[in-house]
Amino acid sequence: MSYKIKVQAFEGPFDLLFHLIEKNEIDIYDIPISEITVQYIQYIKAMQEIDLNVTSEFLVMVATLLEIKSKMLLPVEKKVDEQLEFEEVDPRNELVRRLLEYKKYKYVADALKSKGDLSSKLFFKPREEIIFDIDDSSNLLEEMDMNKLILAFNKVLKNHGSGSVNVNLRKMERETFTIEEKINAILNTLSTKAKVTFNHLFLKLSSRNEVITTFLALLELIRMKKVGVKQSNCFSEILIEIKSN
Amino acid sequence: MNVEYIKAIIEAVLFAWSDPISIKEISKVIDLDLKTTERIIASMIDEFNFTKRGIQIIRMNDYVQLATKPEHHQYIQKLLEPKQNKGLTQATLETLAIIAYKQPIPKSEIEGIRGVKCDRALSTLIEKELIEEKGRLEKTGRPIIYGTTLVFLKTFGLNSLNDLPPISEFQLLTEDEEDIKDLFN
Amino acid sequence: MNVEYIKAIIEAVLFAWSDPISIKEISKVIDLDLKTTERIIASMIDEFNFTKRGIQIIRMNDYVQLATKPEHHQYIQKLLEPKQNKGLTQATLETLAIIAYKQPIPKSEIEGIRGVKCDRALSTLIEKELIEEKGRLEKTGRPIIYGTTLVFLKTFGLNSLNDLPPISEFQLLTEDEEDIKDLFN
Repeated sequence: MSYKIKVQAFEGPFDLLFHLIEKNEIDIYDIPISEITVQYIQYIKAMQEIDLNVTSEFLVMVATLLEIKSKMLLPVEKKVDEQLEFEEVDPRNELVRRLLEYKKYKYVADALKSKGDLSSKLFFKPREEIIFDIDDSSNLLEEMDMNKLILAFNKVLKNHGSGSVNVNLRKMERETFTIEEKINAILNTLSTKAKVTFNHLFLKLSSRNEVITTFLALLELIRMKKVGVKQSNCFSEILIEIKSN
Repeated sequence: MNVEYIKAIIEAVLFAWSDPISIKEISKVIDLDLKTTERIIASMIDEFNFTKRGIQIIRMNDYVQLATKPEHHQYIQKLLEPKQNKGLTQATLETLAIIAYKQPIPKSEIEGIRGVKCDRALSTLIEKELIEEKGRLEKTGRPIIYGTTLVFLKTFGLNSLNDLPPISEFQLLTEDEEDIKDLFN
Repeated sequence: MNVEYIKAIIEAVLFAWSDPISIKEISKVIDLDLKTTERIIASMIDEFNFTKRGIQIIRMNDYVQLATKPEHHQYIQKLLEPKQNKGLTQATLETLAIIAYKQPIPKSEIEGIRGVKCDRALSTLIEKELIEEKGRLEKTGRPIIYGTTLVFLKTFGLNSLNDLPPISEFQLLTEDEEDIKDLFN
């Protein structure tokens, strides 16, 4: 006789056994081995008929089931020595232990899957290339114009307004900085560093006055062709370097 | 530097770096001790979640990264091509679950639990950078042992391995199920 | 949908998109009229500037984009010390190579291959006239596609693109890229 059984792909012998146990609503601790073995073998045959890949592991399980079955058929031996008598080990124990272990991870896998579904809804930003590279810095003044420099200058002033530097706009003060002084200061910085960023020049300045004087000094140095200025693209850092001549 | 300013810098760094970055690295960038950096980032994570912001900071072990929130994905989906995240097969997921809970673990032990060979699943998992080799066992054949990666934590939205769903819960759950079944029999 | 929620979505969209995006496109995504979208974005720009945040929304004509603020630049720069070498940097060369072999190609695809954004490399290459815009793709955002120029052929001593070294050598190049990535991780 043949059962009409719907055959699906099983991940392995435990998956199939597990399916049978659930389908038959069997107590996992009291598996009717004969019945399960019959059903298991029927599934294997059905799988072979529709050309599902029945790997050797499925067949090993048949052997295991048959072994358990035969052990259970054997009469229980009475131990002669009463003291050594111990509770008869159920031949199904090992199988049950492994089934439970497998079941544990089968459930966990489902839990992981739903966690994964949630985080697959997150989007990340593509990584920026944070390389402050100087691709051939030979053409210093190329693509530079006064507008860009003035834009950058505005930005510096705006940044200072945001609180990082103490700017006092109301008080009139005597000019305490001279362009000559600032030219020397810039040249001094460049003599130790060779290359500085535009922002760097204005980093530690304390007043609007000093910022303006430094900017004028920088313009003067450019005019005298003592320094060169380069910017690789819009809004990026402006590099200032000494001109060797 | 006040805390608000430090938070702004950290946000800028996370934004610019985009990839996961270690808290230690951040502490070096802002020149602050690790403990304080940890504390500030923890409070940032709360703030980003609490305030109605479009982005959040996700944490994986000692790494943090900016990401959008799941509730906005339908809008972003309209712009970006759907993620090519073909889910893992049941076999691969089971293999991954075993590794996650029992790491570091050699292949033979995984196969013992699943009752089938799992070379295919392992190579898929390695390819997807969800697991990696963690060394070798000092026994016959010196078998490779496997463990999960940072990508694993990220993929499954876990802060650390401690966030894995507790395995005992499942056992309890299934015992409850048995009880319920008994009631109806 | 209340305004706060819309703002969160816009932030998420700007973050995930990361390139400049037109306000019109955003209004389509959130299904809101252009005027209202404009107004909401304008107020977001103010908020981002007013609150001490690490990122800002910059506007260029009808396009907006998230960016870090200039005052945090020194910290971001710490993430990677400047690498100074003669000629084109590795990053720029890699970008050029990808364009040479896969032209015409949009930026997103180059970034997909390299795993990092490459605006800087692209602008260097355009500036050096090694690549140029070859048109636009008819899809979301109408992305520009790039190809190499005559200067490129001349610079690398090629008679035509057919003279490019066979693709197997190119695969070696991407392995180098992995090494470079490793260095930074």
